[in-house]
Amino acid sequence: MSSKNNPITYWVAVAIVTICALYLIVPLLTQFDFSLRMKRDVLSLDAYVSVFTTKPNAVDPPKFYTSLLFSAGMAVLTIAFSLLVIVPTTFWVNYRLPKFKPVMDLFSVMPFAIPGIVLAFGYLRTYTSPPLALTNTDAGTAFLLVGGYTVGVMPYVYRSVDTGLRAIDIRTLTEAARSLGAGWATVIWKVIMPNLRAAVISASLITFAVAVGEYTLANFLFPDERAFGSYIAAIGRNRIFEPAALTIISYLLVWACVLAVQRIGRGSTQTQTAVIR
Amino acid sequence: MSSKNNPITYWVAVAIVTICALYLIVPLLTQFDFSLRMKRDVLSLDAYVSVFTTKPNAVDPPKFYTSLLFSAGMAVLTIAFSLLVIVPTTFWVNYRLPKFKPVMDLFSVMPFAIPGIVLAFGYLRTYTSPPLALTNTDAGTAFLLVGGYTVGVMPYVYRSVDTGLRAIDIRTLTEAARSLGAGWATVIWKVIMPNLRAAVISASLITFAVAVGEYTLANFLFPDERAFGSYIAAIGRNRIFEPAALTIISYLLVWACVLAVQRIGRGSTQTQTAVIR
Amino acid sequence: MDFLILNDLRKLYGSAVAVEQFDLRMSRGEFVSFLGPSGSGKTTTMRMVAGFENPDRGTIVLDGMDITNLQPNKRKVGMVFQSYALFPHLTVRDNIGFGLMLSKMPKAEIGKRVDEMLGLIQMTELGQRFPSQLSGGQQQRVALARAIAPRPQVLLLDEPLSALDAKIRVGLRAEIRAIQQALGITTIYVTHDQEEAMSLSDRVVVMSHGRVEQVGTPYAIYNTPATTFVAGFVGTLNVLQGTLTQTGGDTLRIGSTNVRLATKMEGRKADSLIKFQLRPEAITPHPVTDLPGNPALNYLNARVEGVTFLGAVVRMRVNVNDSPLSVDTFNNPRMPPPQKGDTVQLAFDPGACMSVAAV
Amino acid sequence: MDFLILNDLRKLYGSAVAVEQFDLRMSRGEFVSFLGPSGSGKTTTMRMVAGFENPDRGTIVLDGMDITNLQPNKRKVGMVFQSYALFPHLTVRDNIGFGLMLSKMPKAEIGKRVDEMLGLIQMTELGQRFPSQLSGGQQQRVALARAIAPRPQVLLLDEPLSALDAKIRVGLRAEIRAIQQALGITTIYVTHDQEEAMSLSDRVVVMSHGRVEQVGTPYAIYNTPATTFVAGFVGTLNVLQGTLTQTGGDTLRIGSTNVRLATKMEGRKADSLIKFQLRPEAITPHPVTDLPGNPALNYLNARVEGVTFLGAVVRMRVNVNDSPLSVDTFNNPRMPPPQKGDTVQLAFDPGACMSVAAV
Repeated sequence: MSSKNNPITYWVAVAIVTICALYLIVPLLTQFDFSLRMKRDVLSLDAYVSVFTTKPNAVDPPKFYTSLLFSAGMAVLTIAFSLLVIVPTTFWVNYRLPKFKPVMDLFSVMPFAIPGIVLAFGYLRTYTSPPLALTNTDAGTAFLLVGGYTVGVMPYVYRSVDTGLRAIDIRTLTEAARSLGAGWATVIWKVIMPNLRAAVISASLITFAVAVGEYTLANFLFPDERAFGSYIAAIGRNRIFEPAALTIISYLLVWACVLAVQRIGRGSTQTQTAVIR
Repeated sequence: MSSKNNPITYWVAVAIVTICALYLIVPLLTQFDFSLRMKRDVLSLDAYVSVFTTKPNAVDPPKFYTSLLFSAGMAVLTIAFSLLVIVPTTFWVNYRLPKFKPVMDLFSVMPFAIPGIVLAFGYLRTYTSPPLALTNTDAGTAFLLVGGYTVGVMPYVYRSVDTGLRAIDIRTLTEAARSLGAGWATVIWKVIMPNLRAAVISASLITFAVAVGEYTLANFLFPDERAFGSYIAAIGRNRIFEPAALTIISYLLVWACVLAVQRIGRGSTQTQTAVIR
Repeated sequence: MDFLILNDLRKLYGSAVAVEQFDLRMSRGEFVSFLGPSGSGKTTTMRMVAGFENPDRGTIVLDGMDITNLQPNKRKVGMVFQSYALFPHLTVRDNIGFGLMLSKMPKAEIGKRVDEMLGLIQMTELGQRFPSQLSGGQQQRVALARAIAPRPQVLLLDEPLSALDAKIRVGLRAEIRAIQQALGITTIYVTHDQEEAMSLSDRVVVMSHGRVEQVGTPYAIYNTPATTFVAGFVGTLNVLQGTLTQTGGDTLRIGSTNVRLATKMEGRKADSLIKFQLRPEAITPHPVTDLPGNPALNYLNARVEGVTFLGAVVRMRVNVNDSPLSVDTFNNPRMPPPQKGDTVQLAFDPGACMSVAAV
Repeated sequence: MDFLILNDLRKLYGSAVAVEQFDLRMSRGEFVSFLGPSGSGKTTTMRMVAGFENPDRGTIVLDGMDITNLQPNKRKVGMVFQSYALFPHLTVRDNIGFGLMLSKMPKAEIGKRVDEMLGLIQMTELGQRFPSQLSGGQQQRVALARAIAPRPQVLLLDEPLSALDAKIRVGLRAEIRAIQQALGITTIYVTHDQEEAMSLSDRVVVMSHGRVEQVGTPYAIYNTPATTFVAGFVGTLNVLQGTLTQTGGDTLRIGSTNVRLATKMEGRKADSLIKFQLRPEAITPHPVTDLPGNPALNYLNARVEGVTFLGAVVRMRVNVNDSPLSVDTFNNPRMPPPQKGDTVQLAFDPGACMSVAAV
C-alpha cells in the first residue's frame, strides 16, 4: 500500500489545494491584479506609490507609516508584557502547581472566546471614568489597548509556551539543574528559556501580526484612526485601488512573519524529537 | 520544599489574580453595575428588557433575536464545514503523509496571522464580480462569510484536532483496527472519531463563540448590520445602558461555552493519560 | 503442506535495503520468532505478512492463497503491538469483540466468544473496565485476546513484551506460549531479546541487516550457530587461542597447559595458531588442587579479576594466559564465590569448544 | 565515622505513607542500592537525599552536617535520571561543564575537568555533539559525567538504565561500577531490577510498602533473606513440604523418599508437616540411575512437565509428589535437555534448603 497509488491521498491533496485556493490564494491574486490597474489600461505600481505617500495634510508624514509605526509599537509592548506575565507563570504552574493547571487552561481559552467588541465596551465603560480614567490620556488608552491585546493573544501565547514547556520535560531538567547547584533564576534563564526559544519567538511573531492588523479594539479605543487597522478600514471606505495594494502589502508582511515562525518552529521540532528519543 | 511555604508560588498566584481582575473581572463588574442603572437612582433590569424587546420596526421581531439567530446559523455552518474539511485531512496527513505535516502547520498558522480586515477586502474584491459574484445573493455572501470564518478558526480547529490525534497514537490504533478487518470508513468513524470527541467538541464551541461575536468580516460582508457583532456595535453607538447589558449577556453565553469546553477537556486529559500509561 | 510461505521477500526504503531474500516456510501451528537487533528487518518482514508494507519482490502464500497484495483488513491475521494499541474509548469486552463485530457475527455469539477469551486470559472479572484502568500486563493480555478472538489464521506479535517490567514479562511470556499451544495458532513473534525468542519458539529466524543469518530450533541456534553474528547475538562468547602441538593433532598448548579438542585439526601444521570459542556457562571453576581431575575434561589455571554476583548466577572475569574470559556459575549458598586475585582451575568439556578454526 | 546518615526518615503524601522508619548509615565510597517494586518508597527516599522532597520526620546528615532542610542546589549531590535529563540546547561539553560553571570555576579549569570526564566515559571525540545526536547509552554516560564533574559528595542514580536496551544496560552497568570504584564516590542507586542491584552494590536495601525489609550484601540478601518478600523478590523460590520422620529429627519424608535437612527440627513431633524452600539453581537434575549417588546430597524423583530453553540456562518445570518445582541448569551442548514426560532425578544439598519451618 505505497502512498503513491492511494486514491485517498490524492483526494486529500485536491481538497487542501481547493480550499486554500478559494479562500487564500484566489483573493490574493485578484487583489494583486486589481492593485496594478490604477492607471487605466496599463499595469502600474501607482496604487502602491499612493499608499506610501498619501498624507493626511501637508505637514504630517504619510499616514501609512505613522499608523504602522503606532501599531507596531503597540505590538512590541504587547509581546513584552505578555511574555513577562505568561512565561514565568506557565513554568511555575507546570512545575509546581499542576493542580492549578485546569484553571490556567480555563483562563487561557476564555479571552479567545470573548468577542473583541465585548472587550472593547467593557474597557471603555470601566476605564473612562474615575478612579481609573485611563482613556483621559493617550498613554492610558495605549496601556488599555496593550492590555486588551495581551488578553486577546493570551490563548496563543499560553498554548505556545505551554506546549514548549511540555516538550522539554521541565521537571527533570529543573531538578537536574538544581542538583548541579542552580538557583531559580539560573533555572529559568539558562535552562528553561533557551529551550523555549522557538515557542517564544513563534508566539511573538503571531502576537505582532495580530496586534498590527487588529481593527475592533483599536478603532474603539482610538477613534481618530491612529492604528493601522483603522487606517486600512478608512482607506477601504474612501479609495478604490489603494486598499488592494494595502492588502498585498499586508499579505507580504504576514507571510514574512509566518515563514519566520515556520523556520524557527522546525528547529523546535528537532529539539522535541531529541528529548523524546 | 513544600509548595505551601514557597514565596514564588504566592507571587505567581497574586500576578494571575491581578491580571485577570484588571482585564477580565473588573470590566465585567463595572459593566454589570452600569447595566442595572437605566432607571435613575434604582437598580433595575430595564436595560435587559430593552435588549430583549427592541424592534427595528413594528413588524419585525426584536433585532437581538434575529441577529443572534443569523450569527448562530453562520457559526453552525462554519463548524460543520471546518470539521468536514479539517478532521479527515489532518488524520490522513498524520497517518500517511507525515512529510506533508510542515506544510499543513504552515497553512494552519497563516489565517491566524492574516488580519480579518485584509481577508474582508480580498473577498469583497474577488467575489463581488463575475465569474464568482457570490455577493449578489444572500446565500452567496453567507457562503463567503462561512468560508472566511472557517479559514479564521482553522488555526484553532486544526491544532485542536491535531493535538487530539497525536494523543491517541493513530498509527497503531489504525493498524490494529485494520488487522481486525476494518475498512477506512470504520477506522475513521469507530476508532478515530470517538477518541477525538473532546477535541472536536472543544473546537466546535470555540468556533461558535468566535463566529457569533465576530464583527469585522460580518460587518463588511453584511453592511445591513444583520450579524450579531454588527448589532452589538450599532447598539454601542446609539444607546447608553443596553450595551452594558449586552456585554453581560455575551459574557454569560461565552462562559457557558468555555465551561463546557473545560468539562469536556478534562475528559480528554484522562483519555490521554490512559494512552500514555 | 506448508501453511505460510514467505518466498524471496524484498523490501527497499528508497535505495536502502530493509529486507532481502527472505525465505521461510511455516507449518500450521508453528511458533517462529524473528530475532535481531533494531534495523535488522524483522519488523518490516512481519509488517509485510500483516499487509502494512508491500514487498518489492517475492510472494506471501497463506494456506495456499497468494495474499501478497491483499489489503490488511482482508487478510485473516491477528496482530499484537508493543504499545498494546487498545481502543481507549471501548471497554475490555468491546475491544475483544471489535473484530467479531466487524465480521457481522450475531451479538449473542460475540458475547459467548468474548467470555471465552476473557476466561483464556483470566480476566473474566474485568470485562467492563476501560484500558486506562488496567496495568500494562493486563492491557497486553486484552490485546492478545482481541487479536485471537476472530480466529485469525496467523498471529503476529511485534515485541509485545518490551514495554513491560522484567517480572511481568517473564510471566506473560509463559502465558502467550501456553495460549498459542492450546489454540494451535500459527504465530510469528518479533523480538530483539534472545532469551524471549529462545524460550518461546519452535524455530528462530536470526536476522541482521535485512538478511536471514540462520533458521533453526533454539537449541541448534545456541549450540551450533551458523555465523559469528548469531553466536554473539544469542549468547556471550569467550575466545581462546593456542598452538597445535602436533600436525593434524587434537591438542593445543595454551601457556604451559595442554588442551584437547573434540576433533583432530586435519591438515594443520604443528605450532599453527588455532582459536576456539567457549560459552561462559560451559566452564566450571574449581579451587586449585593437586588431585587429578576428570580425564575427559580440560583444565586451565586462571586468575580472578572480578566477581559479579547476579543472584542465581555468579559471573567471574578471569584471566587465562593474558586472555580475558567470562565464567558463569550458579550461586552456591554453601560456598561464597572466589575473591578478586584468587587463582581458580577452569574445567571444560572438549565438546564445548565452538567454531574451532585457524586464526 | 559514617559519611551519610539517614535517620528515621518518614514521608507522607496526604495520609498515605510513602516512607516510614528509614534508617541507613553509609560509609564513604560505599555503593548502596535501594531495591523494591514501584511504590516501595525507594525513589522518595532518594529524593529526600537530593532535597526534592522534605521528610516529615527524621534527619539526613552528610559528612557531619545536617542537610535535612537544605535546598537541593546547596547540597553537594550529583544526580542521574532515568530520562537522562541532558540540557537539549547545550553540547556534551557544556552539559558536563554546567555544574562547574555554576560553581564559578575558571574557564580553563572547567575545560580541563570536562576533558577528564570525557575521557572517563570514553567519549572524547563527541564533546561538540548535541544530546539529540547521541544514542541512549551515550546520553546516559554524559549525564553521569555531568553529575560527577563537580565532585559531589554523594552520587544518586534513579533507575538510570531502565530506558535502555538489555545489551547496553549490562555494558553500562559495568561501566558505572568501574567509574564509581575508580573515583571512590559514595553512591545510592535506585532500581526495581534485582540483578542490577545485586551486581552493582556493596549493600542492598530491599524495600516494600515504604519500609525497609532487609539491608545486607547481595550474597546475604540472596542466600539468607530476612523475609519471604525478600526471598521472592530477589529470586525464584520452590516450596516443598514433607513429614518429619522422627521427633526432633532432621529427616523428612516426601512421597516415598527421605530428605535430610541441614539442622535438626528440635521440638517438632514426628509426622508434623515441615516446609522448606529451594532455589531453582540449587537443584541438579540427573538421568535416573540405580547407581548410588553422593551420600551428602538428597535425591528426589520428578516428572518433567515442561522445558524452556533460554540459551545459557535451561529451565524445567517438574513435578515432585504433586508439588510443582522449577529447576535451572546450564545448557549442555553435548546433552540436549530432557523432554516433557521424562523422569529425572533431582539432587540438592541439605544446606541449600531455606527458611525451614513448620507449616
